[in-house]
Amino acid sequence: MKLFKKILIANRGEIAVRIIRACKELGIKTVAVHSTVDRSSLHVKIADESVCIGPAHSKHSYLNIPAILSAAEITDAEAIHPGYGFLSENNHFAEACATSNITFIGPSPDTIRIGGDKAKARQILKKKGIPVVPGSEGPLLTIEEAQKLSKKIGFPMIIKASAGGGGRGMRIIKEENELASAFTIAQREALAAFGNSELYIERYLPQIKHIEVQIIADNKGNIVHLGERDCSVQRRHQKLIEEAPSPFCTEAFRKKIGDLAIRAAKAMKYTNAGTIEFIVDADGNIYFMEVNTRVQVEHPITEEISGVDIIKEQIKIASGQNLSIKQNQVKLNGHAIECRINAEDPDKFTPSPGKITFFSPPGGPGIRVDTSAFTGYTVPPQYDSMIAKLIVRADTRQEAISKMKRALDEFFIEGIKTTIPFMKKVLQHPLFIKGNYYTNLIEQLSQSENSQSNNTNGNSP
Amino acid sequence: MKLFKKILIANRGEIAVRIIRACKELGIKTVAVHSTVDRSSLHVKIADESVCIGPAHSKHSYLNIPAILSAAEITDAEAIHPGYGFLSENNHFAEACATSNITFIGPSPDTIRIGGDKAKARQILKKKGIPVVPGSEGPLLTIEEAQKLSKKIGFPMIIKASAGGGGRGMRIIKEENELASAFTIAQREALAAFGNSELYIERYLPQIKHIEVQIIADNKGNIVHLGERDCSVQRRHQKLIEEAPSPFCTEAFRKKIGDLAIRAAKAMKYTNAGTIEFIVDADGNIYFMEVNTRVQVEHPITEEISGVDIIKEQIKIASGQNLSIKQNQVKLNGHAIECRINAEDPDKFTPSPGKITFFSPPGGPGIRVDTSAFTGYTVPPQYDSMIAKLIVRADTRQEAISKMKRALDEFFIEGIKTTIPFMKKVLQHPLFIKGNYYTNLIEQLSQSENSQSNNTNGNSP
Amino acid sequence: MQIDELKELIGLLENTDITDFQFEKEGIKVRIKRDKYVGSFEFRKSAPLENTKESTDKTLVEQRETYTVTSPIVGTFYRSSSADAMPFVELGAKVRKGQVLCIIEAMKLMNEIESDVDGTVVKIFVENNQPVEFGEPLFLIEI
Amino acid sequence: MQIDELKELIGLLENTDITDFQFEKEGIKVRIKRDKYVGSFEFRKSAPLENTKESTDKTLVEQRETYTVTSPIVGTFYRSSSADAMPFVELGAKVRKGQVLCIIEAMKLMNEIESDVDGTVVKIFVENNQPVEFGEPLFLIEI
Repeated sequence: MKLFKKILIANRGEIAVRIIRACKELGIKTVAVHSTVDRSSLHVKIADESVCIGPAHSKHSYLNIPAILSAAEITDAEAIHPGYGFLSENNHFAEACATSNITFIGPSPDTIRIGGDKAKARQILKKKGIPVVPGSEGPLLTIEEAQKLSKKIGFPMIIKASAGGGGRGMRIIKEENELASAFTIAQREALAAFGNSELYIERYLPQIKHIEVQIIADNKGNIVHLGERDCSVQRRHQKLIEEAPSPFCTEAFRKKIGDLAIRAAKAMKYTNAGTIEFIVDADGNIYFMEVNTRVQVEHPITEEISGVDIIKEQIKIASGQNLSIKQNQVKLNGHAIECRINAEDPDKFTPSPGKITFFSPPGGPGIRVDTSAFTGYTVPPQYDSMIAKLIVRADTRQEAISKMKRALDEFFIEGIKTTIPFMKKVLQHPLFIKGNYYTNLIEQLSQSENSQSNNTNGNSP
Repeated sequence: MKLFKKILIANRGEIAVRIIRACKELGIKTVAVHSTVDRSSLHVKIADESVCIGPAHSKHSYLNIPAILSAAEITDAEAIHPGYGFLSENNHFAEACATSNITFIGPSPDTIRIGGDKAKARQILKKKGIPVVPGSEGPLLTIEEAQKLSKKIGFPMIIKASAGGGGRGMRIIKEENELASAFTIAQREALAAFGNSELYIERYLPQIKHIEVQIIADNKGNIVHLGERDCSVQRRHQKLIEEAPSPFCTEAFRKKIGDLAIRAAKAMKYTNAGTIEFIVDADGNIYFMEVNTRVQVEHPITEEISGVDIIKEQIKIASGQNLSIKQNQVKLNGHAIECRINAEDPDKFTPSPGKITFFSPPGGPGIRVDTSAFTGYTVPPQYDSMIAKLIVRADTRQEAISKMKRALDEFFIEGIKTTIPFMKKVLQHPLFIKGNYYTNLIEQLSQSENSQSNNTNGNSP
Repeated sequence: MQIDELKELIGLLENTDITDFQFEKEGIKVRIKRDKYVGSFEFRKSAPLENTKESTDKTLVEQRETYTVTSPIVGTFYRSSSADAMPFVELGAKVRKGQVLCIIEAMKLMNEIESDVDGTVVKIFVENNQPVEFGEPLFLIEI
Repeated sequence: MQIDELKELIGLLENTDITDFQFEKEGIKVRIKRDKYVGSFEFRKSAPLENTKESTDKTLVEQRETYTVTSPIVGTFYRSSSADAMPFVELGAKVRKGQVLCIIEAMKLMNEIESDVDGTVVKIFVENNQPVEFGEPLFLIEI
């Protein structure tokens, strides 16, 4: 099966650069699209062609379906890779691509729609016998329904938005008297953020790990998983550091969670690359959380230990090729860690856009940097604050941590604030070093910092 | 056996950075030394301590043995890593380290001395039954000796300096009447370049490959090889592009040349890391050429396919640890290529020192950049012109070439001229793509370019 | 001070990071200000479209009495309603605000692009049947 | 003032960190302002030695009548010939050219460092028994 001659990348930043790199290595021509503010971006520079699709506001550019499809038409692109974020999980966009006779590099519109409706996905998978966190069967529309359900699942509970993600529309409820007001606020938040006020409720598990499984499936029903990623280092439901394999996983556990992921993917008739996200509690109980029907930010750590180029696989599968490997050929080697470097204040996490006056990434053995930044690049305030992904690979977890530390030490960024100093603190935390951490690690870190600074204050004359 | 607490790196540029990275990952403190002109270098920046050892001229700084040993003394460094070049193959320096009770990270002074006397090394290994190119048994001192020998080995012949390297003191002699004058000139060149006029003569093999084998040996007599590197892409005996494995090598050939390398190393009582360089003719005949008693510029390609960190092994061995692997545990995976990026005019190869006004290295999967350059760095005219090593690793040779092409395309260096455009030309050459090239590849490339431009001139009206 | 000297002076300031330059001599007063120095490297876009745009900007600076109609969408530029029809406007044509200047086809839809001003068409930047991107200059209108 | 002189002036400001320059003479008035200089990044060495050196440089700029004796070698700085001996020189001492100021031990050898000038010791940069690097300031001598 011939690969595409030309692909349009409907994204910006490091993931656009990542996709263009894969295309170049496969001998495929590339079209970058960009807003007016991204005219001098790296992805525009390295693509074969580029089209300005609108003004800075993403609503009128990177989320502008007619502009992107027109750009594909005038450049004769045969396929569109949506990256992550923006239109990547928009089933209408996937459908519009099909209507315009352009291949959407991702799952079918149906699979995307189910993945986007988190309450629905829960329902479908529960029916197929995949464990989900005890909670509502489908979307909850009224406070009364929620109250009735709370009797069954008990407190604490967590409210989530069906269309949600990134912590918005999410509320933890410790006691019954908090329920009514939290429900109303979450509904309003969900409506504002996602244009959809549907909520669902789950039992709140206080000490959990966020473990996800990378799957790839071709159009012939072949499907493999590439092992798990541990994404438990989060701040307000935003992933900060990811590692593969999870220090929590034994070989048996890996097989179990991998099998669950494949069953979940099959239930959704999954094609192309995707991620099945699970919650794992301290006792090792696994609960399905959600499916992400696109490439993840943290896909490189899986690439580093599996040797599989996930973006290339996506492109090959979309062009009709079969999977290049079978499950028993998947060999995971070594340990990989990713730190997301954001243009943010490392203490307050407030955005720090602006001009990067100096940028010098780390190098040497076992270091991978995925970035679109360079000396002189201005981080625009309009988009995501992530400016680089620093990925390391080593034979063991301990060596990977040492490598990450030295790499952070030699990552020089001037002109804006970044989260590099914060990352160094996390890597020194005893619980992280032991590999014995849950999603509350960052909370614990800030608490111990606060109590330390309080102590210091108390002791000062 | 405990590793060193602190190591002094007696070098500059990318190899100093490379060694400091390894030390950091091993938890060893580092001391950088530098000349006055290298005060703002990356290796100075990332080391724990730094000592200015002299003015720009390397004779008074990086070759200044008392200054370097004093720097080790005042900083309490337990060991010195010499890198490559400078004092790395100076047996007097290795002896002086021992006298000062500082561990020299490299082979014994005796092994270094034999490696540095190329005529002597030839003689020793020939006696041990290792094939050498037919030629003189030991150093030749007079034209008369050379003329007598020429009767035996025939023309064409090549004259080399015993203490030589890098093409200096080297002359190809096609006919007898060229011998006398060439011998005198080579003698004078060798004396000027190495302070030693001893020459030796070998039969000149016109179509050869330069294939070398990486070996590592501990102090207990354990020794392994990590496969071969093909360094046949050379311009005037300077390596430009290296790859591992060699496209010329079958598994049987690899075993044969690896065994020869180990026999050669044993004959020299080799310890620590080193490289046995061979000439291989078009019929696959292997001849020992020389041994390099230090880490090579091109060591990363072996690291990429073997998974062994050669610098870390050097340090561990020097501290008294045993080799971490046995020969049957050495597994070579995939294909790696290195391009040496020099601050030189890509057509005329004249040096192009000066300020780098913009530096943005490539990234993404399978890319490794070993450099000490950054935006704003000034390449001093006093030292080597190499400013970066671009290394790629992929599953197959073809993929590695594609990856290298895209990486060169996105390596942006402004302010100085670099050899990047030249590298792109070599990677497009049909003989390189086929993997069917000899040390005359660059010559062939320039000839075909010249004839092309002549044709163009001829056809123009 | 002659125009040549001024030209040279402006050239001198290029590639420096000077943002404000004042000079006074014998009744001559020069002041040159410019934007914050970008010290920085900017990737130059290779597409030829860009050049067209730059020249427009320059034209705008020189002649304040022109207006550039830019493309509000990505698509294909047509000067007439069909292959055998006459162009909506020719070079030198007088146009009124609201008058259709061209069509841009996007997603199989024909979008009529109207003039925002009254004036005379003094330049047509794009050839018929060529792709245009967002913000790309289409017509220069002298008001 | 001619264009050539302006050219030279602008050249002078290159690679300095001057942000505002004004000049007035006989009816000529020049003002040049620019952004904070970002042109070249230099890694700042963290070693404390560096600071000493920088302050010396400043001193040199301010007072033209001083001379800095720097270390010609790497080693350990001693102010006296042995632990119980008096220092070769004290702060405020008058010294003559050729007079021994200190010893630097390198490779077990004691190297006597002499003054290059006649003058008065106004600053001693290094503590006794401390390591020094090549070019490191040792004494400031007022000539």
